[in-house]
Amino acid sequence: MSDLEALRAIEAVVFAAEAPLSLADIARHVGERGDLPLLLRDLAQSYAPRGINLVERGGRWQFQTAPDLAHHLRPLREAVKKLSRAAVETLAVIAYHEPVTRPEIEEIRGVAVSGGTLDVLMAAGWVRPAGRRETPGRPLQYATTPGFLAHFNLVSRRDLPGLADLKAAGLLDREPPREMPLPLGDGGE
Amino acid sequence: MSDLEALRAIEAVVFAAEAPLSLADIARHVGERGDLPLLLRDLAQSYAPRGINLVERGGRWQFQTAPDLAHHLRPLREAVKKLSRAAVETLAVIAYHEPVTRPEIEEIRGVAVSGGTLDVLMAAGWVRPAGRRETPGRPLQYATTPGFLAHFNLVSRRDLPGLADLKAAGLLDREPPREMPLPLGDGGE
Amino acid sequence: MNEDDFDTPARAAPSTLVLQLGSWEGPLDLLLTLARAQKVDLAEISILALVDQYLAFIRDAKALSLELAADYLVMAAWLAYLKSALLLPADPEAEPDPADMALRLQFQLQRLDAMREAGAALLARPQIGWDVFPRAAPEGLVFETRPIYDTSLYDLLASYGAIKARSAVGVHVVRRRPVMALDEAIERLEALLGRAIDWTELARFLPGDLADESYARSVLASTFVAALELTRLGKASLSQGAPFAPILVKARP
Repeated sequence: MSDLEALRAIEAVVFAAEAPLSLADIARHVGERGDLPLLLRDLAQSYAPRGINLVERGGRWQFQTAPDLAHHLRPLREAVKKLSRAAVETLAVIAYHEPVTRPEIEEIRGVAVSGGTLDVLMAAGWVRPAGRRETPGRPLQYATTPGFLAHFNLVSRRDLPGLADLKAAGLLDREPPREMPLPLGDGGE
Repeated sequence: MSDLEALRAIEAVVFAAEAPLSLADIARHVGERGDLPLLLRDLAQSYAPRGINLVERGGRWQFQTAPDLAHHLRPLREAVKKLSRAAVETLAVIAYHEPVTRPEIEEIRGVAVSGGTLDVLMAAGWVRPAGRRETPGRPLQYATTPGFLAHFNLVSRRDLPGLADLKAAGLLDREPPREMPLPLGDGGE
Repeated sequence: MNEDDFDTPARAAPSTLVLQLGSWEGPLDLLLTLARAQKVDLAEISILALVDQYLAFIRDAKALSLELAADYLVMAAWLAYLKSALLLPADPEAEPDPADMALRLQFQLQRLDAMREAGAALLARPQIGWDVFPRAAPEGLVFETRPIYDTSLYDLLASYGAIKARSAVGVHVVRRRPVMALDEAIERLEALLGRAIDWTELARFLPGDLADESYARSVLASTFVAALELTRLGKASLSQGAPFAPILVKARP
């Protein structure tokens, strides 16, 4: 099969799929092709200027509309529910610290995590239980899902906004960095 | 808005819509454009060689996968299965008595034949409807197919062993075979 | 603390502090807002000033007889302790080190602030269902499975045989079977044993002509039971070297 035929088959399969497809899913349907990742990148490039884009999210491929056309489309589709501040914050803590336990989320946020918050994030398909930490009490850990990456248009967790800066500043560590200056300031004198 | 922008908006709207869209629907979502039918035809033409096609059906526009790629979307897998006892028996009755009606099969087997059993045999390609019997009620008759002969390596139905052959081969025995020789020892001679 | 999951209005950080306890998500949230009002860069905030602001806030709340949640009071007590520890001459023995505690508090504030900003940055990204849209009704991919039946000709013929056998007219005739009755077997074995002084295989006492299989089975069974019966009556002894070894029998004097 020529590359053109392979590209046609790939685009038809990704287009018809009900959920984003992994490389293995695509290979199962179109058969083994020379370089599937390369073909997918070519296809994505050819769609980039169009109103429909082919995108990779968390290792899975899907078609979606171009972000700049949202105003044409919002009336077509049901609006999504807005997340509460607590839910957004909890989602951010999980995404930037995963895998993370509930006590750790509570420590970072300074308040108890209400049961509903994690439920909402799991029901949205963005957060999943990710095994137990092998420490006393074996607390359950939470992590994000490929659906989270897809929803927020992230290719991978490395694309999380500001991830590298936060890591460099030590703000994703459990303990404050030692070399931080003593924050006494001059207010006490 | 340029033609390119109009094309992008049109393709995004048709792509994301929950059902095929009429010209009026499209115009409502992308706004009034110079010549919408012309733009749609251009767009359809640009998609024609691809794996996804833009098509008009009854005045409504939609994307669909190219018809020649259907085999990628529904690949066939073969799975080895065992026929149920009821199906094997029904097949045997049809093979020995064809053309045979369903009431006759039931009479010979002594139990009711479910429609599903005949369906399985027809799906397997071994049994076919063979016209109606010209008796009251005109019941449908069943017979075997060339595929049946091929699968069982029979040149014709006359190759099926007769009742006498079956009896000689022990296939008509009601009594369980004696497998244990008498333990008479060697002192019995 | 009110934690509705949807549609909680985002509130702006006030430039002047307004007493509105219900709107804070706990003491750390309050501290962060106070710190934010103090300095834009949390790395440079004054912890002592922050402590004073927090304590003043709590004092005002008490003056207004507002119900203070326990965790706000716990934080106030802790901050008062931290302040006094920081102001005392450094005690190398102090455990935990107040400077470490201040560092930790600053770190917590910075981390919470970073997570708030990260959440806002996430929400600012193009989102599915708001900015980008997948297909509403994809056809779906399926694997169709075609069954391959591995039925053999033997299966076919055997099942036809089974049907025919089932439907054959089932008249059951009880056949008279040639049998050796137990009494007859005891009588016969006792007579034969009378002449055997040595151990002899039981099989040797079976009749020689056993062409009829069912009669042979009957003779074998009856003779064995007869041997057991004679032993019980003390007229014979039985012996067997090993399981399934030949059974030996002799007369008892």
